[in-house]
Amino acid sequence: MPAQSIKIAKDGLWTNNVALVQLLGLCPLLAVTGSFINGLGLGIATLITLVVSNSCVSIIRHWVRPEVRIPIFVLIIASIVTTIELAMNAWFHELFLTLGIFIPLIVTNCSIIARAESFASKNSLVDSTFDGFMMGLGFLIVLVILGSIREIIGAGTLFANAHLMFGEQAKTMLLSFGDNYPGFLLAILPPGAFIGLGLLIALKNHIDKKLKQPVTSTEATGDTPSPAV
Amino acid sequence: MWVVVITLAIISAAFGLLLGYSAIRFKVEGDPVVDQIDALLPQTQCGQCTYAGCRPYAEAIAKGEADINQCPPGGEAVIIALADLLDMEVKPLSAEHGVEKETATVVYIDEQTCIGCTLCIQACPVDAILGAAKQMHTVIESECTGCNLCIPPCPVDCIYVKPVEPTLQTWIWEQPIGGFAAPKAT
Amino acid sequence: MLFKKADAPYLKDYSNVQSMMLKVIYALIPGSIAMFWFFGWGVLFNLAIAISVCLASEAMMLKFRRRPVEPALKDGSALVTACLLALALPPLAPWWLVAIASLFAIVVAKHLYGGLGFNPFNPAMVGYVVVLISFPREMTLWTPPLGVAGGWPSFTDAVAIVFGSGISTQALDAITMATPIDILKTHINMEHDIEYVRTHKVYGELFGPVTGVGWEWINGLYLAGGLWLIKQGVIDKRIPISFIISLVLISNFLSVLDYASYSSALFHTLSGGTMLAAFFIATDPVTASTTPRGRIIYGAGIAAIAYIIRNWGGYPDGIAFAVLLMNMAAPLLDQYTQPRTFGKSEAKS
Amino acid sequence: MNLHKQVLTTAVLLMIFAIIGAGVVGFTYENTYDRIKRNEQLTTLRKLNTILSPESYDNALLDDQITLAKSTLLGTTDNSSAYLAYKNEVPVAAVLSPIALNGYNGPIELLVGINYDGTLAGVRVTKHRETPGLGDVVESQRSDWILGFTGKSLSNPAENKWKVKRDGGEFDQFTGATITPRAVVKAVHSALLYFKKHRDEIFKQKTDASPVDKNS
Amino acid sequence: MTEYALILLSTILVNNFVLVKFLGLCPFMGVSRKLETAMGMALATTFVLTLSSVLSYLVNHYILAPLEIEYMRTIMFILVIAVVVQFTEMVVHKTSPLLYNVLGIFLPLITTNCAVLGVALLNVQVQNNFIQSLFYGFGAAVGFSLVLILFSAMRERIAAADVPEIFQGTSIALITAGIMSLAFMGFAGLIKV
Amino acid sequence: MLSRDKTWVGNDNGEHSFHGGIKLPGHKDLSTQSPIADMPACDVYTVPLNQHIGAEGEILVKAGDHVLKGQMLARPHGMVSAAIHSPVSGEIIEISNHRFPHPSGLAAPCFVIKNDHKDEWIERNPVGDDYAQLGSHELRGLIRDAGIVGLGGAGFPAAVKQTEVGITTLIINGVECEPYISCDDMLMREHADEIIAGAKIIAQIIKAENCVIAIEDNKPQAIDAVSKAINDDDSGFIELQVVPTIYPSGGERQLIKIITGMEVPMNGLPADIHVLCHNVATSYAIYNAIYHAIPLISRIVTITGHGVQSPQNINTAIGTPIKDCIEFCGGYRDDARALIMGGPMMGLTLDTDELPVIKTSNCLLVTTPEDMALPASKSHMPCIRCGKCVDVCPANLLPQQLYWYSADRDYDRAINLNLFGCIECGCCDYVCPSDIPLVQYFRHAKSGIWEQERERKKSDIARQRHENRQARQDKQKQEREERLRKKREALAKGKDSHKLELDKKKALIADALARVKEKKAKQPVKPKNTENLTEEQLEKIAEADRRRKKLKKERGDQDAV
Ligand SMILES: Cc1cc2nc3c(=O)[nH]c(=O)nc-3n(C[C@H](O)[C@H](O)[C@H](O)COP(=O)(O)O)c2cc1C
Ligand SMILES: Cc1cc2nc3c(=O)[nH]c(=O)nc-3n(C[C@H](O)[C@H](O)[C@H](O)COP(=O)(O)O)c2cc1C
Ligand SMILES: Cc1cc2nc3c(=O)[nH]c(=O)nc-3n(C[C@H](O)[C@H](O)[C@H](O)COP(=O)(O)O)c2cc1C
Ligand SMILES: Cc1cc2nc3c(=O)[nH]c(=O)nc-3n(C[C@H](O)[C@H](O)[C@H](O)CO)c2cc1C
Ligand code: SF4
Ligand code: SF4
Ligand code: SF4
Ligand code: SF4
Ligand code: FES
Repeated sequence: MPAQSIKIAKDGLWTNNVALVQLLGLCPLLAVTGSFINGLGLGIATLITLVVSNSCVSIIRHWVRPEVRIPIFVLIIASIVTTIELAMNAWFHELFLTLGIFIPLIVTNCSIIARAESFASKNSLVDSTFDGFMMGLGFLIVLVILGSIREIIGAGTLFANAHLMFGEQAKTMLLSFGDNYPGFLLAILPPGAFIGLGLLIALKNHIDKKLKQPVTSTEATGDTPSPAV
Repeated sequence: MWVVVITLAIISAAFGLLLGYSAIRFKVEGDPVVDQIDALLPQTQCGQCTYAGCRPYAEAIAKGEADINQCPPGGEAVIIALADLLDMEVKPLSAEHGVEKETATVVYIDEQTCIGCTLCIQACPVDAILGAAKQMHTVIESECTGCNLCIPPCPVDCIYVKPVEPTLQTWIWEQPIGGFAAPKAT
Repeated sequence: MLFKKADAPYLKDYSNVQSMMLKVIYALIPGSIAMFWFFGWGVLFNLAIAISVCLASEAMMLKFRRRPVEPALKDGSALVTACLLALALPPLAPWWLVAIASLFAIVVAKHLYGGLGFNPFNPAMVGYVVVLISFPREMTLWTPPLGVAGGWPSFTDAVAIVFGSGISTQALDAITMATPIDILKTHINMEHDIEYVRTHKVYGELFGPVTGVGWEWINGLYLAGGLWLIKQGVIDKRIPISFIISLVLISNFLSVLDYASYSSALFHTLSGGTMLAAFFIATDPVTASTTPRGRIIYGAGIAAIAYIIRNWGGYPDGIAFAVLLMNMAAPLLDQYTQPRTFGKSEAKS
Repeated sequence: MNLHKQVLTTAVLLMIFAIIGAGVVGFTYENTYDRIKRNEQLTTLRKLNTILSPESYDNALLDDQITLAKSTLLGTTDNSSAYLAYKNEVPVAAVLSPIALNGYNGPIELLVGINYDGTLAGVRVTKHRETPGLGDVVESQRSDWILGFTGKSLSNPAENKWKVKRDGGEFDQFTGATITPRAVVKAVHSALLYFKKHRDEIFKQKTDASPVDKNS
Repeated sequence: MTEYALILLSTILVNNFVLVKFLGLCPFMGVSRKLETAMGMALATTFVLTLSSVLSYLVNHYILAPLEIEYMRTIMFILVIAVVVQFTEMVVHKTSPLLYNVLGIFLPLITTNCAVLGVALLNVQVQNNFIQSLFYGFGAAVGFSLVLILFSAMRERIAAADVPEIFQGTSIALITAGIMSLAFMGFAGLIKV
Repeated sequence: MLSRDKTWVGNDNGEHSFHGGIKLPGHKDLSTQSPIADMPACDVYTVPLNQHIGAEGEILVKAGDHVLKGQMLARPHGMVSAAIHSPVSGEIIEISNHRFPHPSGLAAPCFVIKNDHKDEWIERNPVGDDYAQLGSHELRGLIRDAGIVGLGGAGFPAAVKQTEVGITTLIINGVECEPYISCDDMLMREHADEIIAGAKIIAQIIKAENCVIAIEDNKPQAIDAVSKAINDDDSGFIELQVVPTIYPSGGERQLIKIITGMEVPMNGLPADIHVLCHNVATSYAIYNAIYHAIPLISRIVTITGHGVQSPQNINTAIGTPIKDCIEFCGGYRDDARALIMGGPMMGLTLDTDELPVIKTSNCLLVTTPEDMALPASKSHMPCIRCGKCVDVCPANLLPQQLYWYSADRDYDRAINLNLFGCIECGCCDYVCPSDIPLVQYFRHAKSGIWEQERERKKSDIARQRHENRQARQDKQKQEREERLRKKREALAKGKDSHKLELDKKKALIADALARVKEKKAKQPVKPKNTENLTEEQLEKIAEADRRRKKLKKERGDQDAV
């Protein structure tokens, strides 16, 4: 069991990361990562949706018929998202305003339905829930990293508007890197989002390569080619 | 709230009927993808992909159970062709399934040692070995796929691997180097 | 007797990449001298900064990619990129802006794709557009040309502006001005007509008989350089010809329709970066379409988009965007404008 | 028969999930409705309060919203809304929403608060498409330029000084971006003119102010 | 007439769904490796996007608005879209295997293309009427198709380029998309509305 | 058919009737200073069995046989094939694999003939002017038996090309557009009448209505000679057409376009547009075959380049060592760098001169740095997509795109870009500023595609055989089950005999094994066919052996358990 959990965790956070490897959920990923706080907000919303939807789908997995599978999954996800949307509008109104159209669009965040299809509909409740959490967390981390990078480069600040989520006292969190920083607008404009994610993926590839190198070399020496049987 | 529930219930029931009906009305059987995949596989039937032959592997790929990088005889070329067909990312040959041969090989039977036990004939998936019981056996080189499946069963170890020599007809012009200075990752 | 082995054919003509690139540089010289004459020291600073940053980053990227540095540096492509970028940027652009543009051009637009020959987008234009959208304020720092409103700043002023930050907004305002195309567009969008701008007490001075003061010289000399390049066989004549003809046709059509708010064809062909683009930028072989018909469409496409952006868009001169947009279309153009192969019937496969 | 059953199960299945989904959402909606309404009002109020200090009036600003017909001085081509502020039933100020038409990239929407005496209580840009980094300096988040209007009136500065400096007026422009401030200055000036012309009408409207449809 | 032309211009170029509005990115990245498949996807999306734009208008106008349950918009829209897509897929699969070969595999993917829901929601937000919705949906689809096809032709070319190893694949594709979006910024301000 | 009025004038503007092409320096004077010399006899000739396109002939002689000059050594085998004749009288020393001028550098069967210097001809029965009485079929038979293949470069059996399929125009190709080569030029100067006679024979075979001899305008003497011969000829249907000097106007397709204005379909043959094209030397060879019953046992070869002491054209027997030819021309100069068979555009560098002259050897070019600089290193710059190659490609292809996809081995796309329309002329290569060996990429891609095609065919066969086998096995299994069932039934009645039989079998096998082991122990099995293997291959085989052993051990262990 723990082995399975470790695999799920590793998959979600790294090897099969929704944003960096599967390239799903890109629209919100690129659109709202203009700042740290936006990324965090959407990340949390997506995480919750993923967890809940994965568990729901897992529960009902034995009952759905193939011809209505997608409509039912979509219905479930849409209900969850709308509920979250309403809740957010009620309790984090300003954040809700900044995230705009992307909250309802969590519904079509491909990663959610992809997880429902490929994992939750085949696995137990516990595994599915955990998978949803890990996938969501992986997504959230990327959102936050991309948001921070874009905010720092683009505006020269970090944690701007933190009060939208953490209340007034969070205004003190604001970090500013020099008042004269002209702001490299590219980073917060659409092209910057694409390029930023492209660079993040390259970074991941680089790390993977570095991690792999020693492993393969020991493999090569330790393993004799298996006989052709 | 009840308005919502009722509206949605009505609409979804209607949709459900529609889909349920069309699922029956527009039912389709068969999957041409398997044939397309099978056509790309080298038909060595060696089983290195862990399936019982090329076609079973093709079926497994079509179902999404097997990855596209498990066929060592096909090597990079087959992986690329499959990735192309299925619109997937090209990936390197999975090491656990074996390595791609650099040169094509066939086997030959040392005629002096062969005792004519027919075990190799039974092993050969493509009927490339000729011979009758207790007579010396020969490999029809042009039919041999080089799967080496006949080697282990031979009780007297008289089957050997040899590379296929190029002829004037099968020889290939060398690819120049340069420009694409680093050959693309395989 | 050596019995060397090689692949046929063994005869080669004399052309090589390096000499092509050098010829492009030579052809740029008259135009850039004119730019220096009219816009002052800033032009030279731009060139110096862009060249050093481009070459340095080219060398750095080659090192990172473990490729031989020397031959690639010698091929001169980074030099061409640097010069074209420098000549497109405003003369009083701060040094860091030029450096960022150069870095983007070489590192992102060129080497992430594999260096010379592989980049789908024109590196110089990517560099230009990146700084244009990121630092629009600095991108408007054009000096008034020689002979207008006191002309260009002195050497020390120019150094102060380009390399220091110690100049006040007021002072900066006094020595900078938008380019004629930009001014015309903004005013026409405010429903003033061309006549109003040309006789305006501040802006009027910027305009000569045909176009902005100095610009006709600059464009004329680029045109001359370009013609020489065609003669030398460095560039293909289809792109510049279709570019210029399309621009003339479109602008002439509109200016005949509405003389008051659309400038003449002559104005458009001799303003801004038109000639530089027609002969040096649109013709970048790597990023342009390579089929004969594709090149004609490519040139015409750049002209049309550039004209639209010039007249109605949000950015001053649309050429950089137009080039990038057509770069995007080039692979598709190449695919669908394949010439009829000898012995093939016209029907497409 | 079997087929019928299959079709029916499909329908029922989808229906069940629809009912559950709708139930959950409907329930949430009903329980958050009030809170959301309050949030939205608060948001608008907060925006208005950046222009008019909350101490300067005592009425419920949001309830005293009126509709103004289209006007060239306001740059509007449709009805626009205005909020009226009173203290002890005495008119204090009005917040208009004019539009500056000649922005660099299109219209710039403004909120202009004008005290009853014709001085400016404050100006804010609510919506614009000016170039980021250049024209967007008119946003209060980006620079204090827009705050410079506070306290100005038709006579302060003089009529011919209601221009940007480049045009010989009193208001700063930004290097490389004269269009945007020019447009804003012009729009604010026109709004003052409008107010001067229609002040009494505006404040008279209060009584027959119709509740404004949120969705329109 | 000009109104509709402007809607088209705006959705195709100035506010391109993919490069400017960030909608429909997953299929944009996912099915652009080959020009042929990209064209299939473009065709399928154009069909679904236009249809769902119109349908969502109808649903909104004749069901949600009269019953005052606009907050169920997302659920209703997505349900309609999913069903339409599923239904189309089944019909195409049965009736025209040829067309299914071209479009079939993409249809299910389209349900989760946020451009489809996006266009439905934006339609309501900008209060388009029926014809406007039609144009809006169609324009968005054409914009999507345009960049998808251009992008896939570029990717085919880049696939053979000497891209540094760690940038190969999706990384360089995203950077390319970034530069494309940079180029599309040139259209900004063309339509001043 | 023939557009006579459209005498096509080439001018310096590069205007010509096919797309592209390049102007090249001629260097023909080098070898046209002296008349064609006869190469003296040598001692040993190596005549490859396969010097043409098509199947190898069927060998008629064996080692040790004595053969006469002109005796057939191999006869055509199958439709597209060519006969081989002995160039001298003497003894066949061996028939074995030798290297001969071929890009692969592979060895292939050759007749090695020791000259007895008697110069004894086999009996000949020339047809002479009587050929006019013979039918096309007989004439073709004579040409086929004379082993005549196209001498213009490809070596396609001439008789096969001359089938009567409504051909109206015969083009005799005396263009010789490649630099340095002058064998056709000299041939036309010295044997114009014979060429015309040959052309008339061909024309009769294919029943052609027109015959055009095409010569480039840089060969005035050949033009004079040929026009004189045409004037002397009374039939009057042969005409001369001078074409401008532009490479590759001698290419069949380009020449046909120039002369008739028609394009040979890309995947078709000249016959599809009713044209047949032969080289002047082919025509001359046909003349010799009909009038003198001389099969194709010699040809004119240009020995040229600054690397050879006295460049000239020589008439030499097929099978003559190249080394001897060069020596006959005074040998190499000190600064000679490379030996090319063929011209500088389409020729083949040889890594030794100990190879024979073959039917398609029109030129032996010995280069010095003065002639051309062969690339120092194999690497080249990336393609900058300048499009110069597009402008010169006579096939109107997009070489840069072909290169892009060929290098990436994206064969489908290369085929779509009409890779197979490329005639490998090398024009693109010549102009490419990045010095990309484009033609080499295309050749590689083409042979790669053929290889893929072969593999696909092979895998189709394998699939078929596998399926057959499975079907058979299924059937057998059923039958076996049936039998077993019956047996079981029988066994149920009385069991014993069967088991006994089985034991016997086992014993037999054990016996055999023991015998083999014994034998093995005495003299280890020597695998055959393992000579000539590279280290790597040996290593692989050894590895397989090791693996096998290991496996067997494992199995043995298991058995023991
Ligand atoms: C990319 C770009 C964006 C611009 N955006 C604006 C803008 O948003 N607002 C503005 O007033 N001017 C903008 N301008 C500047 C105008 O084009 C014009 O140069 C300037 O407003 C004229 O001002 P001046 O009178 O100070 O020279 C922009 C210029 C560029 C190059
Ligand atoms: C594979 C192949 C098949 C050919 N088949 C025929 C044929 O059937 N009939 C014919 O008249 N010529 C045939 N040809 C001859 C060509 O048309 C052409 O004359 C010959 O290849 C020499 O041309 P080249 O030196 O320009 O390559 C064939 C050539 C090749 C290479
Ligand atoms: C690029 C190219 C150039 C050629 N140049 C000549 C030439 O100059 N003279 C010639 O006789 N054949 C030339 N050929 C060969 C002809 O295409 C053609 O094969 C030949 O004329 C057919 O005659 P044959 O069957 O007698 O060889 C050339 C072929 C190619 C592909
Ligand atoms: C005629 C010609 C035009 C060129 N134009 C450009 C250009 O506009 N921008 C640029 O970055 N490089 C240009 N180059 C240089 C070079 O081709 C370019 O850097 C490549 O895109 C790098 O791969 C040009 C080169 C030539 C020969
Ligand atoms: S590994 Fe390849 S060749 Fe072998 S059986 Fe599997 S698919 Fe066939
Ligand atoms: S002969 Fe042996 S190696 Fe060849 S196909 Fe048959 S089993 Fe495979
Ligand atoms: S000539 Fe060479 S560099 Fe130019 S396009 Fe052709 S292959 Fe590329
Ligand atoms: S070698 Fe092929 S591609 Fe190159 S010019 Fe000749 S025909 Fe064209
Ligand atoms: S998140 Fe938008 S399409 Fe996937």
